[in-house]
Amino acid sequence: MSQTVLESGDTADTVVSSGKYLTAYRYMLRARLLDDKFAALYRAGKIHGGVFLGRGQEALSVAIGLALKKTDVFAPLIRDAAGRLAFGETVADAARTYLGSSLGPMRGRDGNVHRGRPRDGLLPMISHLGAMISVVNGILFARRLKGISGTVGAVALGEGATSTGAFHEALNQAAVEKLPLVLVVANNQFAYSTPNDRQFACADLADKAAGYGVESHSVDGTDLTACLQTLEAAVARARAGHGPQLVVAQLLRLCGHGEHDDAGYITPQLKNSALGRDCLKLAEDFLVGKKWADTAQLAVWRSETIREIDDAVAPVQREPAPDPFTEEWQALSTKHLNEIRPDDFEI
Amino acid sequence: MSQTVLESGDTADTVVSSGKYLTAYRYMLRARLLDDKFAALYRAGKIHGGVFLGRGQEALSVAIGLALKKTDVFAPLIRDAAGRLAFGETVADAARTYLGSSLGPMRGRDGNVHRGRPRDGLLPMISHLGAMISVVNGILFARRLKGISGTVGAVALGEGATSTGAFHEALNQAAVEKLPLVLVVANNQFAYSTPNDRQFACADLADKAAGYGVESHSVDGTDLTACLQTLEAAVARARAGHGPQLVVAQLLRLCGHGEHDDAGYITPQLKNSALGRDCLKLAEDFLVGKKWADTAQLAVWRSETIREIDDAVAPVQREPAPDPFTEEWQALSTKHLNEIRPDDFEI
Amino acid sequence: MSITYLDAIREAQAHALRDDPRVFIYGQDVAAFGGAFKATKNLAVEFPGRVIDAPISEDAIIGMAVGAAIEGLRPIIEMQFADFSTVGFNQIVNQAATLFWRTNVPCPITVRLPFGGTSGGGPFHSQSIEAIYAHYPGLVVLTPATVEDAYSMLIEAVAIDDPVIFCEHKFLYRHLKAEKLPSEALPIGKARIAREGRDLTIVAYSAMVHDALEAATELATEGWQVEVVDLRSIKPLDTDTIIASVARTGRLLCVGEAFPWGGVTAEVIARVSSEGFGLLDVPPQRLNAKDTPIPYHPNLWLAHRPTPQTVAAAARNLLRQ
Amino acid sequence: MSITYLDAIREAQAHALRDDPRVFIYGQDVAAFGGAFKATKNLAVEFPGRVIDAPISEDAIIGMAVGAAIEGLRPIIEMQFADFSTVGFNQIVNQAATLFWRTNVPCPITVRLPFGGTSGGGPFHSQSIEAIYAHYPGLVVLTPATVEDAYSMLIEAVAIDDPVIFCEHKFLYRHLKAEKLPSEALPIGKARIAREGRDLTIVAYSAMVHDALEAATELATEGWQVEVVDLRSIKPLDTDTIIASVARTGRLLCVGEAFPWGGVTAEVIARVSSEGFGLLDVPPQRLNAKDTPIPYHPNLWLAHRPTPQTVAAAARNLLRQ
Ligand SMILES: Cc1ncc(C[n+]2csc(CCOP(=O)(O)OP(=O)(O)O)c2C)c(N)n1
Ligand SMILES: Cc1ncc(C[n+]2csc(CCOP(=O)(O)OP(=O)(O)O)c2C)c(N)n1
Ligand SMILES: [Mg+2]
Ligand SMILES: [Mg+2]
Repeated sequence: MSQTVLESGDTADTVVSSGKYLTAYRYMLRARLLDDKFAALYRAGKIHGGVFLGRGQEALSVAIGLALKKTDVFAPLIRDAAGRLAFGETVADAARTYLGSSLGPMRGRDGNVHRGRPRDGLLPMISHLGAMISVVNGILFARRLKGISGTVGAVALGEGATSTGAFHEALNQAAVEKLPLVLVVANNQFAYSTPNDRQFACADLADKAAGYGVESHSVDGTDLTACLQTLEAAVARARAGHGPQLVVAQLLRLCGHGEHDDAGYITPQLKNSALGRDCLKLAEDFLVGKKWADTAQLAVWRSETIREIDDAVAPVQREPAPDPFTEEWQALSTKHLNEIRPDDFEI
Repeated sequence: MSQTVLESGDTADTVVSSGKYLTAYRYMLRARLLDDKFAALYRAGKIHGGVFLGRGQEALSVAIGLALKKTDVFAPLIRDAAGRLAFGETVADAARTYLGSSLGPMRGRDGNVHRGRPRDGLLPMISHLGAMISVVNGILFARRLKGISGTVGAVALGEGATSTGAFHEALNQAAVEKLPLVLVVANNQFAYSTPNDRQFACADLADKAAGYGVESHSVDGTDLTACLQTLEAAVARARAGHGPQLVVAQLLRLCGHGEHDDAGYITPQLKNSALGRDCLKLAEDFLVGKKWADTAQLAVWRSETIREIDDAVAPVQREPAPDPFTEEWQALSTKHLNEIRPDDFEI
Repeated sequence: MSITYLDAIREAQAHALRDDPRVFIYGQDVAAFGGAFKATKNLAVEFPGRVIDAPISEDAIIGMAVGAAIEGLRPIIEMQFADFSTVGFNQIVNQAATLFWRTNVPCPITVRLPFGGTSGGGPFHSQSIEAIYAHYPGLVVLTPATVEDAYSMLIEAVAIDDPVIFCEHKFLYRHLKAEKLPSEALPIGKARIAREGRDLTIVAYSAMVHDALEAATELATEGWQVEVVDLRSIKPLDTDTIIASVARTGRLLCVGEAFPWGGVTAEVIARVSSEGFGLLDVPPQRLNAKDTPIPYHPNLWLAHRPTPQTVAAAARNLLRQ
Repeated sequence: MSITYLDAIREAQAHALRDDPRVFIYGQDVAAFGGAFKATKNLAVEFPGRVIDAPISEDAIIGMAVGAAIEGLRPIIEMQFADFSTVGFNQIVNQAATLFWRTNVPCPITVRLPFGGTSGGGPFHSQSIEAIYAHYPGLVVLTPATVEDAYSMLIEAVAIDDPVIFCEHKFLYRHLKAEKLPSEALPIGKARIAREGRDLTIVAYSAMVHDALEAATELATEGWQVEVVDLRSIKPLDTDTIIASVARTGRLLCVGEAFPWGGVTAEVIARVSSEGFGLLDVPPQRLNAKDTPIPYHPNLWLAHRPTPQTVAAAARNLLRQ
């Protein structure tokens, strides 16, 4: 199988239009500020359980969301606020899930990053890493059986998740079925605290592609232009019938695994390396350098976005919590097959 | 990672001595005739459950067994009668397990190909494909922790088993730990009835090696010389500290998946192709060509071996079956932690 | 004409494929080969493109089914042996079983598990692991004991909007025969009185129903009238029918082929003890397999699981109290 | 000085590493980072080379432990959450649990499962799945409820020659404190009378022991003397101690945090009903979590599982009969 390796470079900006770049930047900014908002709510004790952010990974994530059509399928992971927004998730859906609102898509039943709307092509992850890939395969497979063509399914993954059996079985399955799957691995150098040298031994995760018979793409995950181009290319290849595409991005997460984690295991050297550059900051520099925006404009966008987010989150905080007494405690959709045991009545 | 690709060729015979070749041939012959014996017992209704043979795979299998030292570890699979014998398994152990003798290593508790002696480095497979690899990793890892060096662990696998999550997790684990693992994949073109194009999409399974950061070796599994050389090289690389070695052999199984299966799904073309050549027959031709044996000698060896096997199996057939009344029905080695429930007493 | 339990399973799938274009079959060797047990024989020819061979990837097989279900299809998955479903366990109990509850999107998949003991199967081709699935919320777990139920329950399983674990007993595949396929059936969730009696209730499911019936026949020659309840579905469990039977007999024996800790027999006894305590004239009893892996040798295998003889012996113990 | 349940688990591992050169720890983030819950904090420094980070490969993690055990070592495996052990399920129930029975070679591995509900954990970080392990032959399944037991039972678990599933409750990690570590302990397999009483027996395990004790305290103000049995080990299950308690009280409530179908409460009720039927003055009862995935929002979460209030209410129901 051929490998399509795109690299970020000086000529990149000739391909991505200012409009597209700006759109991407605005989603990145919104994702970053939404993450900040959740971090603040977490510190204020307003969120039960963990908060997981995508700081430093917005360029890659937004590129996934923007490369997809609304009729495509997207299975984001814990660091994909940007890709979710770009794919169409609302700030309210995110906030409702973190806050457990009964009006959210998960109705307080599931929380934080475990959110989505399967019928709209946005899959709500289960926690078990790697488990969503074969589910996306199934959707793509079903569309083909139904005679629907042109759908692409994108799945986001951390490099740690490539060690799971689920990853392997699903990527192989997609390759055998030649499904239009785009598997995007954000190699942020750590899985929780575990560095890459304790996770895998290959020189580059993109080296895995040949072993599955799929095409691969490597990209600098801090470079928005490169990410936009690479994801666009990968999605286009998948859509054109070239089978699964493995995209591997190099970057660093600029936060803890969750907000409870100070990421003390990330060395200053690494933080100060090229990997540790902040993609949002780089994008802003690029915008200014290109004169597509000046710093005043950036400041306006930022404060506008903060207001937008505050406006979207504030009413969610007043929304009703789920009520255990009116809750339907039924795991099956077929009502009469649910067991109602004596214990279940209020005692 | 570098790839070491050995190919069978005209110069091969310069390396393998006649003594070694003859030893290998005699094990192959014994394995073939032992398989024939089990097939006959199966047809005679003397064996409960399935019978799984290694016809056509003896050259590869014997090469594994011969490349290992007695202090090494070997996890054979269902088609490894030859490798087992070469590694030191007795005909009696094989017969006792197939016949469920209470004197065998599995004492009638497990049967057919599920046999071994873990303390002697011969692991008894569980049925779940791919599951033995990480167990071998554990033994190698433990030896290193204990300060024992020089051990190699070999695991046999079919190409179908490369689709399991267990294969992936374990090979990656071995690579991360740089363990002296030799993973030998017999690509016999089918997993039960499933052809390769429904099992994987890579050009060659050896292409998987780079994605794990391990070395690989490809070999013609019908060519005994090539198999002996390749396995020797792979085991030597592992023993010398070069980490896991992936060996991929091309061949065809010359029998059904089990003796209940007529393998109607294997086309005549494939049977008549180079892959379908019988490694035992090729080895005999080679011996005769080299004048290391003549056809009379081959006939003597064959009848001698048949007698040997009959002599070893006949007494096993008279051995006591396990007795449910004296059987210790205890799954735990810590006696007092086994639950003895009222049901367990004879009623 | 005579139809086996295995034929019934094949016919039910043919029926589902014929009736509903959303149905497809996915599993190892199910296509041209017709499956390890021939339960999908010829279906690939009859329904081209809808009976599909899978790689040896149980996790991905179930995940793929869930995705197809999200997309509105109704996959039937064949596991080659129930024992191998442990490798796809996570996708079953955490992906398929939680989908509806989490997202309100139903997950109509049917996972066929050829299960249960046959002589010579050994520890990894004999297991009865229905309990690990019934334990998790979000799954329907079926255990048909007859040719008729194998047929009608599989058709209903595919039609249900929820994930169904369909446990089909390998021993029954060829041993059980019927004259014709049924046109009517009890709905899923209802147990069946397989034999009426007034002295003792034996609750059983799958192959053990036949061992219970055989025991009942033997006990009849001794003057006892034993009622046999065939659970059919172990989740949901038809507590009402069980309790109504115990109300008639006052005595309860629950028989299962699975490992003894937890499981169906524990659940049945616990429910009857809690909800029908006053109906019991003597302590309820269980009979399970032994608490070891399942042995290969037929001598051990026969001693490991309940048999008509041990069921009858346990029943006699209860009847004499 | 005050020692938490989590400290006790760390100390027990330090003790095992110190005492026995065959012990090592393997799991995700257990080395320099000290584990997701800090249960192995500083152990990698104290015991260089013996506390090892694993890739995200639960199947291979367990397989590796089994291999090391064959070679005579005594691995302690940390699963990051019990919920993720479903991915390593096959190696636990089919590889580790069958090794001794098949080969006569023991398999001394300890698998630590941080389990049980905490508010905000949601469906995949809250599960209590002890029953799926107890169901299979060949495993010891432990559920310590106190700081003392967390310490002594973990030390004993590592010393046992069989695979142990060590269920440590995440809610207890930091909530439970003791003055000092114990020097003596009940052996594994023995239940403990956590509180004496003569009116009702509540059988519980792990975190639910504390809910039961709280309920007992509340009921004491109403004049009831409730006995609380802490199972400690759910397999083996100390039926004798439970039955002896029921012999004193005549009433039985069994409480568990797990899903309701099957599991510990079913097994306990089934055993007492079969073996101690005559001792029961009123029908035995169970209280479990609800039969849905475990909810994220604290309101739902609290309603999903038993609480001291619902335990007390269920107890009152029994006491008033
Ligand atoms: C099967 C499984 N094992 C363990 C975990 C616990 N866990 C959650 S996130 C994580 C690290 C993931 O690392 P990576 O895939 O690199 O993604 P990142 O967090 O770096 O984005 C782990 C181990 C899990 N979710 N699933
Ligand atoms: C996890 C798992 N799934 C399914 C099976 C059933 N099964 C046994 S052998 C086999 C085919 C194996 O094919 P391959 O690995 O190519 O080995 P070969 O038989 O060709 O030597 C299958 C599917 C199994 N043993 N384990
Ligand atoms: Mg990472
Ligand atoms: Mg094969």
